[in-house]
Amino acid sequence: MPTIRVVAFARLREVLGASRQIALADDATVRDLWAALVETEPRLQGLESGLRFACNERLCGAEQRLREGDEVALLPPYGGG
Amino acid sequence: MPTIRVVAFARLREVLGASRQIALADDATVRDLWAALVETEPRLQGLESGLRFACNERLCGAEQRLREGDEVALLPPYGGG
Amino acid sequence: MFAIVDEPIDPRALEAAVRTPACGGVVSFCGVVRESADDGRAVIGLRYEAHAGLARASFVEIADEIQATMPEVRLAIVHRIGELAVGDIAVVVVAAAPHRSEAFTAARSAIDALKERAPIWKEERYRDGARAWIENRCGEGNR
Amino acid sequence: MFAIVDEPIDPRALEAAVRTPACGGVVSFCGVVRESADDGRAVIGLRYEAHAGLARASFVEIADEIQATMPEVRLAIVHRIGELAVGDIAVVVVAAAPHRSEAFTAARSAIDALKERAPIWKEERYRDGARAWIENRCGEGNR
Repeated sequence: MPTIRVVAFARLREVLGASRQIALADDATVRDLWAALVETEPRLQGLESGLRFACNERLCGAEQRLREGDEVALLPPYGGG
Repeated sequence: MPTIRVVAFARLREVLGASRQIALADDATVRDLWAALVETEPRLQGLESGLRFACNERLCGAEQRLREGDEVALLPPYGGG
Repeated sequence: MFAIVDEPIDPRALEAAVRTPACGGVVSFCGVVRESADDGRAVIGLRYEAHAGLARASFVEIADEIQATMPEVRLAIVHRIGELAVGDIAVVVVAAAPHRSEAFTAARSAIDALKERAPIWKEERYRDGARAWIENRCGEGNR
Repeated sequence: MFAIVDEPIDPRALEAAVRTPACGGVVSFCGVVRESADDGRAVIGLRYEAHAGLARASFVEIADEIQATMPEVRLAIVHRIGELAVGDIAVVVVAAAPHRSEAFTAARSAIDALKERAPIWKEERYRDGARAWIENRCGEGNR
């Protein structure tokens, strides 16, 4: 059961806080992580559109497998500039 | 015989100086002024290409008629910026 | 020259950092907090958040891509985060090049790419007390 | 905001002069004296001359034309004359607008028009002691 650190931004931070730990099944992917978060926080449901992920400071796809100690960033649609 | 003030820039200023007076025939045009200047200063001969004129701080054509006290500016091709 | 900062940005310092004696044209873009939102609502300020590491990496990547086609261009990209008031500078892009055409093209490309690719978020705060997260519209290169 | 000056230009002062709280994008172009001529010769400096009255009038006209199509754009155009050294700023154009697209377009149009239409002359001075009057090539919008 790897423990993953989740960091969230903007709208998602308002729901999840800036950062939290979550324990996942072995071989869990980023998609599984998101599903687990939505289960805990139903308010995340509508916030999937345009969402991007990064693992350990690199953008990654939802199929990325996670390991103990990974840090996953949840990146809602950008608004910089 | 109107007296015209001529102001010159860049290459033309090197030949004519910054400013000079010239007396022309009644009804003389800017073209006549230029011809008179070339007659006095043959080094002007090659410097006609791209030349523009202004009379009393407004761009004008070579057919513009000149009157006593007019100031004609001789504007070689621009190089600003 | 590529940074996320939480203090006011000095565009002149960035210009000095990118310019060399070979540069004949320097184009600076400053994105500034304006008093009204796109829907016309009165704005009193913004708050920006960023994933600092990824955002900085995206700036470097954007500059690398631009320099791949215009090797003589030099770039600086800095975005401010935190609370900003109307009139504050949120982002500065500076492009310096031997000729003006490359400098204009590079500065424009860099800010367009930043809006699309930099993990930065903007919350608008309105005079009526409301606030909202504003997303950059995709492919909206002409705003 | 439209001037021929014989002292260093302060781009920040021009930006402050054109900006309003409605402006979200400010684009500044600085034309700078560079160390080498287009033919590669080493340049030690430039001397600019202008017909000050006509040049200033051309700046106003250029801005009027741009504002005819983009009424929200605000512009400043200032050119320096006299002796300039490598690295000195010769010309500054600032365009401020609600959105960046107009600001970029206006700044670029203004400097292109200035090169074509402003009665200003440039003498390059080379390291070998030679000097030459340099003409802007016509229609050369991409340098």
